[in-house]
Amino acid sequence: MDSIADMGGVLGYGPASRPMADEPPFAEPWEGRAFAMTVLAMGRISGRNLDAFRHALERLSPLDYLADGYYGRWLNAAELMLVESAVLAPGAVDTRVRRDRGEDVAEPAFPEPRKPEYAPSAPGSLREVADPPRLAVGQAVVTADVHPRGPSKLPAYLRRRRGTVTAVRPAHVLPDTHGVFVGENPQQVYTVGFDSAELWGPDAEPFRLHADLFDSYLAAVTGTEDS
Amino acid sequence: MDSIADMGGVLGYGPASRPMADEPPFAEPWEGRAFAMTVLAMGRISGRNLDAFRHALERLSPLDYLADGYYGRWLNAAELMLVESAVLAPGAVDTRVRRDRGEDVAEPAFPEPRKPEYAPSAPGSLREVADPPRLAVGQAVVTADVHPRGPSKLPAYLRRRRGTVTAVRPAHVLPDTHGVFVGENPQQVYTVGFDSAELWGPDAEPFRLHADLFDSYLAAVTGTEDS
Amino acid sequence: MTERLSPAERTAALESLLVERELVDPSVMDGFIGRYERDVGPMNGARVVATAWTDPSYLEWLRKDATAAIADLGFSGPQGEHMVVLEQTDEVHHVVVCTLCSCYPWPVLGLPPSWYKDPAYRSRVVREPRAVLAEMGCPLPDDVGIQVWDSSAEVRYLVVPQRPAGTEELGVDELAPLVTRDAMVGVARL
Amino acid sequence: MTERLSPAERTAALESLLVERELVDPSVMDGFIGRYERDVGPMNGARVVATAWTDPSYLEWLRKDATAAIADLGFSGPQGEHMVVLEQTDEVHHVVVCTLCSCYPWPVLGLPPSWYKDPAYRSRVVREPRAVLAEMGCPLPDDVGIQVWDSSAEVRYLVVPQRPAGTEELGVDELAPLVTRDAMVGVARL
Repeated sequence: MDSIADMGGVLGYGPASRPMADEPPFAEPWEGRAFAMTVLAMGRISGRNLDAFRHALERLSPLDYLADGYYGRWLNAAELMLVESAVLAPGAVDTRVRRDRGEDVAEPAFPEPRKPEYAPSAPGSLREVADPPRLAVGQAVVTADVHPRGPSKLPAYLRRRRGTVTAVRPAHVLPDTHGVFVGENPQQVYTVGFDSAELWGPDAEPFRLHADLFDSYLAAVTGTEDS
Repeated sequence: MDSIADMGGVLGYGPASRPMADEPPFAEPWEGRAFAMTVLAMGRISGRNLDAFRHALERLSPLDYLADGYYGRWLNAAELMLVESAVLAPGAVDTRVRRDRGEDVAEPAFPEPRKPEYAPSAPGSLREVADPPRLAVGQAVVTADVHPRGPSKLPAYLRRRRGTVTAVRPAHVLPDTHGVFVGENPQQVYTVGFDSAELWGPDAEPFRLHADLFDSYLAAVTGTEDS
Repeated sequence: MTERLSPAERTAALESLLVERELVDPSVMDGFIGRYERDVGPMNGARVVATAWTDPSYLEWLRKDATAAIADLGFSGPQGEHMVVLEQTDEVHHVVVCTLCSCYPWPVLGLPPSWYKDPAYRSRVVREPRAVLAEMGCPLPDDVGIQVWDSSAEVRYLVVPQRPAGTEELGVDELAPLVTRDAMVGVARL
Repeated sequence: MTERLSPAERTAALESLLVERELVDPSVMDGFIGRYERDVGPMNGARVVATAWTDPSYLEWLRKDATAAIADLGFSGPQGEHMVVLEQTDEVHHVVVCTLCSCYPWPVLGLPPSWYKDPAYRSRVVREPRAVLAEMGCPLPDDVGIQVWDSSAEVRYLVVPQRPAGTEELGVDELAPLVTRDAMVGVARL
């Protein structure tokens, strides 16, 4: 999805932070609670559809995405999915906070849950596909020119760029459809290497960028090198 | 600049708000103060270099850009420029807030101002250029494939797209250089029309998009129509 | 995260610092605020539109040199250096945005309203203008084509709405109050 | 704007609502949190790396089928379905990111550290990795080439750092504590 969650190459977020040795997994106790609750509750409502959860993350308003960090956005995405599945009424969490503070506010009734009628065909994301891989290592490719309104694993900075297949990976369920509960559509995944100048122009730092891209994001082009 | 300020086509900001009749210019008194102070103080430190101010806006961290709305970002950009010009010490505003709240905190000394050694050659943005316009109405063009780290008036959604010149406008100072105090470099500006399918793909709502683009953003291509 | 200080407190703090540095004068600020609260606003643009509706030679001047024609009514200044008018018709609907910041024709319309500065408008009206206009209360017939104008440089656009039916007898003073800010940006029709 | 409620308060509120709905059990949550605080972390990946350093046939297995070789040491599960190892050399430095979210190989490294989840890292390491690595305390010699891996699907990468000089006599148990989380993502060298 074209949203601020797709942030590769965007400037303005400041310097990278220096790693701290022995940083604990959760900076504050609520982060652990939000983490565990999200993983457990998501399993109950969406059959552990991680792509749907990631899509909920990217559908958050930018302030809800950024203001409370990583587990803050988990919490907000969990709430979004729970409201969409009618496990919770809209506003139920904020109302409960106000009651916990002692305010005399009426809580909405629990709605009737409305789980997506959808179940994955198997655990995890890897699947077998009947066809052999369409592309071989060394194949020059160009990425699609798309403007996704729903889930997609083709980042904006890698659209309409030329690269080279560097590895053939197992087939995965396609997040584009799986993440919105309309089908697994498993596809071959390829690692594609890009020259930094192809991505960022001739003044870029020289390096290679590799990304794991689904079959339908790629078109073969003539030649065997991307630059 | 590739930042969240360049938001054309980004999803996730929710529905557009309905206009209110007779909305006042300032929703709260501080907005008017922030507005007036920014315009007046910016004139003093940068010779009313509006491009530098816009660049300060896009250099804000995304939270500082979004959290307090339009005049909130004006306030933050004004503070950024005042600190960069050493009119204020870093942290001076927050320290003053804490003192105003009654906290016993030491304020930083006023630094020695360090204004950019730069003055515009004339008021406003319009300039005369010696050469006649390079492109004529009806000329097919393709926009540049750039990844600006500094100011630019070529939005991300209009890069590497084909359009048609629909009007020749007066020459303007170039924000790319003027906004960072390295030169006015006035260039011809053209209005370029794009087909929505060229920008957003074949499923886009049908419409025409016009943008005002500087000469150096455009290359002429063969043909006279963009679609 | 650290607490975010409120913009109201930060504005007051910045003002006191700049006053101490003698960089701003509160009474000059008061005058400036008052000017945009009282004197510069959509009533200026409405006057331009009403004049164009009633005076064909003025409309012709607006089409040829909007900056001069608008200045002739007394409206000029920052954010209005090079004005262009866009005329609504039965077939074409124009709508104006600034995706990169919130550029707006101050001399004729004043400071921008909240919806114009809202990221939701800035981000989406260049991608799905018909949907956005419908959300804003301006659904367009399918046979009306949309032209979106992203004010990405210093050209500033004023939309001239269609003159409402039944107003043939009215003069500029009666017509001007009928012209709304939203119609002069293109998110409403009269 | 309306007040933002704190995430701590909102988390507690959501937990009480889900407990009432019988969708989560606090003691199961406690166990889950404890598992990622104590049992699943970079010590797992360190074991993989130390084994690869000392056992050429294990290294060969890692190169051919990292998922199976890592599972053989007892590490598998969500976010580790298809593992690939990247070996640092004198000439090539690998670094891993997930620009779209913060995908990370949980079974071998645990939950991601704050810098990995930080938008500053996600946005910039695919654009100017040498500058980002230097900021993070890992300046690279000019003659070392950089390979950046954006984990945009379900492949998960484990970086195998170079074995430090002078450790030829050490066994797996002595080597594993030398292997840091940051080196196994590629933002540090040993």
